[in-house]
Amino acid sequence: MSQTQLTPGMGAGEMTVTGVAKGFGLGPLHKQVLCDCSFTLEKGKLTVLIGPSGCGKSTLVNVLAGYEAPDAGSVLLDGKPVCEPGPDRLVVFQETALFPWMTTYENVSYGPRVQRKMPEAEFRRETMKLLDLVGLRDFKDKYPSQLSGGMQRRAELVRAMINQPKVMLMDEPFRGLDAMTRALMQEYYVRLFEEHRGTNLFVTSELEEAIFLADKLLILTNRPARVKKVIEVDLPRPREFAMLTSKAYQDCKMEALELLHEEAMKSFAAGAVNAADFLEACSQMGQDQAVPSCKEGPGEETRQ
Amino acid sequence: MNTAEKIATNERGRISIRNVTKVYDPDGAKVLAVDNCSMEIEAGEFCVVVGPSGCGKTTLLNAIAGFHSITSGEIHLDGELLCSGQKRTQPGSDRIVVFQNGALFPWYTVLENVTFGPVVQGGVNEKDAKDKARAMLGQMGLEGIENNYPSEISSGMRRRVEIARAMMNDPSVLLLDEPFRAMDALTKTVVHQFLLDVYDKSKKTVFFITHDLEEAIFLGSKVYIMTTRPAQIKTILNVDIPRPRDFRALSSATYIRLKKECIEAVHEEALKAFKAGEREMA
Amino acid sequence: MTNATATTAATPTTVTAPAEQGGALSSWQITLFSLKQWLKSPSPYLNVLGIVGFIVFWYLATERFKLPWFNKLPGPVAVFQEWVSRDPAYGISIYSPEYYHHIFTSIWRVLQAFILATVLGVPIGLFMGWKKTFKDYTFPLLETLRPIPMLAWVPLSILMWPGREASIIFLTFLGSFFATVLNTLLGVESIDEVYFRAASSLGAKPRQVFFKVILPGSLPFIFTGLQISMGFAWFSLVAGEMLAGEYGLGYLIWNSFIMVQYPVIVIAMVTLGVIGGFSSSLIRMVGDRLMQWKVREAAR
Amino acid sequence: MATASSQQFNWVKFRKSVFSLTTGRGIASIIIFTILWEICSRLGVPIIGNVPPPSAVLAALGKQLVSPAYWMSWLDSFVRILTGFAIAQVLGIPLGLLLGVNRTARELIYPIFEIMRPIPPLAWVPIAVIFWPTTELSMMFVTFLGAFFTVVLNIVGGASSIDLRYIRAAHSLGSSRSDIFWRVMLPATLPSIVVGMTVGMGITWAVVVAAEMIASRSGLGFLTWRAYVAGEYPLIIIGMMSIGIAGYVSSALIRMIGSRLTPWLRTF
Repeated sequence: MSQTQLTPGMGAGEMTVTGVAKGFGLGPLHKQVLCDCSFTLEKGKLTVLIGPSGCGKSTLVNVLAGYEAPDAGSVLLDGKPVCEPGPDRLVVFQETALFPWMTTYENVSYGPRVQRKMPEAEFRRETMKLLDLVGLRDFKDKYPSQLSGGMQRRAELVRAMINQPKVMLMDEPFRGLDAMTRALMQEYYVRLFEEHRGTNLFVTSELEEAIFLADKLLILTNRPARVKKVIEVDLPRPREFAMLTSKAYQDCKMEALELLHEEAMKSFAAGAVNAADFLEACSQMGQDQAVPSCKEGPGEETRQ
Repeated sequence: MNTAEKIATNERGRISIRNVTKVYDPDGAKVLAVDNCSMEIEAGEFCVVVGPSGCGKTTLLNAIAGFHSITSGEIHLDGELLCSGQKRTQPGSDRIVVFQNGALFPWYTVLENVTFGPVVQGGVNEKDAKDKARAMLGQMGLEGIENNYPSEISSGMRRRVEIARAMMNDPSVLLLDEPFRAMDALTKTVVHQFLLDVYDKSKKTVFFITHDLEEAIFLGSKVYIMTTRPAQIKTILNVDIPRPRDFRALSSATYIRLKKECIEAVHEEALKAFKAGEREMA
Repeated sequence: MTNATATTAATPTTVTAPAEQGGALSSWQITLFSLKQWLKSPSPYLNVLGIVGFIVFWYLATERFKLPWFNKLPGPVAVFQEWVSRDPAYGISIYSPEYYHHIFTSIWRVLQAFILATVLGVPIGLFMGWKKTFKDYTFPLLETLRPIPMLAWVPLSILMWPGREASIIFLTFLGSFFATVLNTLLGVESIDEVYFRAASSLGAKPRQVFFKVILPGSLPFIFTGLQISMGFAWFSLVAGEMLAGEYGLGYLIWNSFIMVQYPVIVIAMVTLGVIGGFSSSLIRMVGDRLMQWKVREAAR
Repeated sequence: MATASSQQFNWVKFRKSVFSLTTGRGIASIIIFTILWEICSRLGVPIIGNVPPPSAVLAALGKQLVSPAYWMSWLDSFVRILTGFAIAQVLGIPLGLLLGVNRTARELIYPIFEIMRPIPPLAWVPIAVIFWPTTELSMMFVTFLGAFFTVVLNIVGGASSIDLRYIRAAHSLGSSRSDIFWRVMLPATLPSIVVGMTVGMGITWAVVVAAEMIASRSGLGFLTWRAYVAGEYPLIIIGMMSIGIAGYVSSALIRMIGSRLTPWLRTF
């Protein structure tokens, strides 16, 4: 079992999302959040989902994870419909959802422990190996509150990885980290992905992070969210930070930025409060459309 | 360009930091936070200090602001001794701090927050202060939110109001302690532009702390890159991108060159800090 | 469900329409709608069912089947009949002036004690948070006296004060005083250091820091403290009145017990509960009034 | 360096905290208070003058410390407290968890608690005496009530404010319903259970003392009340102090157990 873990691409699944719609509230309070969302998460690819603030990215993740049932449409994992949460699709949450009452070791071994498919000795070995991999062996008996932000994110990553999920769903996992730690975590994550080649969906609101990580970029529209455009990012792997100044990167960024700008204009017209800042950012850029420049992505004022 | 800046500025706000050392001594475990650090900041300079978290940048800022004492060395503001190993001047409205997570008083409206400084310092009646505040908010493009409480406006707005609150007091120096941390990239670009506009208009001395290199180069005239604890200056960078700057500066050749130049240095320190942090926690 | 899907998929623009309408609706329409939704959900019926079930059980156990032990308790019917009777058997009903006399005596006592505790406790708490030296001298004393339950003060308080009225009020005061002081102190200490720094950086003098930072910043905790202290006030009032009162609801409970007028006990208990609940919501209302910033924060 | 100081006993820190100005001032304030009390009492200052002076209390204390009756009162009170408190935990914790987890149960039962809450526990004393065949049982019942409401209300509050992400993460990782309850809901509510227990313990003491004064022939509350009736005024103070110490010790005990149960909340 432990061997398969390290073989690139093995055990990865393909997720197909067709026509998913989701709304909340009843009667006059009804709000449509997702509408006719269709895309595929290809096997062994890192797909990044990016969209304007509050557009329903988290709702989409909740639907894919099976926490919420879509009002319409279907989510298929390797051809089988998704209807409830399960260890084949694991979510790494915003901020982190490590259980504060468990030590790092207990957190990481939680999945195998409750699934009761592996004997204790085996998952103990597996857990230790993964903790070693992310450099947390010395911290196995610490509680999450004793770990730094970066360590917490790494622990959460391996808590998901130990279950060998077919798909990993990363819901803005590096949000709230400071710029330096964030850059280190991005590098860390991209190395891990390049070694394992699982199917990953990464949700973010930072364009720079998105392009740096992605094989494929999904740009969402405003609420109700649909897939506006899919951009293939053909930067070579392994990715290096030096690529952030390359021509291919700049081109890709420009294309994505224009699309996001368009969405922001719409959301401003619809009177969204959060869009005010975004539009201002865009109007500053609008003075010179030829140069797509500042590092930038749609912001999210409130956690969803 | 430096000379041009000097002419535009009034001569207030020259900070000189000489051989400052700070040792923390909680529970007997001596921790050297800042080690023999010297800087000369010209009046009207936009000075940015970059370093990994916990490296002692904030200690330096707190010493200038008057919140902390230092162990040895001297800090002067416009030739006057601010603090040394023996002396500490109380915080005052000539050096105003904008804090990491924001410190707008949640129990006051935006207008009350902005007029806080003039009102407590006395000498102005409340109506004049309010008129001045309204005019200032208007100039900065912040009208229409005077009577909202800070919790009701967006985080980008909040930070801008806080800068306006500082500017109301016409300080010699503006001290910014990682003010845009924990903001997403988009909101950041807005507040960056805002801060640059404020700086270009007022030419106040700005002492800005961050650990985001891009932000540092984009905003600063001079960037000091610090080592991990104990904080020392590793590199000084003169950013000669002309002002007024806007987002276009981010794609200029100078910017990319500067970024390339020090990305390695910063990355190295970040890694060191990261490792050191883990060792300490083990 | 399929119907809805068809429309959303075909014409995406129409999908936003309900949401926009939602924004245009007046607030009372939304309230009305949520009320309707609430009435459609099972929760209000379950709530009522729970309470009715409790009363029915009480009735069955005491008056209908007269279960052992329960048969000594007054049943709901007896209590209710007594309560609304124009000619109550034991002299206490909503028509008897005696009843209101008891109620007002209790309220008046609590009010005096509570106001005294607030007027003394809040400034002391604020001052303790403001000046460390003051806290160093007073806090250990407070901590030494606090673990003694208010009730243990009863004999001493009777001994100290001339007359029953004063000793009951003193007891009630003690109960609420400690809660008020401690919560106020907690409130001051919970204010983020950054606000003090911001204030001093903006040139505020110590006195201004007190009135413009410490006071408004600790207000939320002060009001939580006042609510708790109101609870303690009623608690100690009942104890004081039971042991030493001549009037008041606590006295009424104890006296009816001795005189074997059991339904009156329940009447007095329920009355106490209603007034106690009412007084703490009154404090919450005053608090909301004073802390608009907190209310608006919550509304977001 | 930091590792060394966290593992070994830090003498500098210890010395600093014990011999600090704060401790000195604290001791000074208590001494000053005692002296003032003595003076006021001797001079017969109105109101405070009625309280027996510390010297008299000290003299009486010597006699009490060797009297078995005094220690019997401690024992009696503690037995009542522990029984009432333990029953309240045994019944209150499961009920609180049930109400926290199950929405229907909460909507059915919680309003009754809401209605009963503002009634001071002492008001229950007469009803309890009528209902239970012995005074002892009725006192335990009142004690139980005091702790029970607090515990249940705290647990329901804690259980309904669990971060949804924890439950979702547990679901995703393949937990069964019982896993979610035992490994997620229970530990997540544990801190509020501990808070409920600590507050409940305080209320329990208040209730027991009152109940003993009103309806009992033994215990610390009775000791205090009898001292008043019999005119042995210094004994009142001794009774009060004993109750204070007992209450403090039991709260400290609960806090200690609480921090054992929730190791992840300790500050490091």
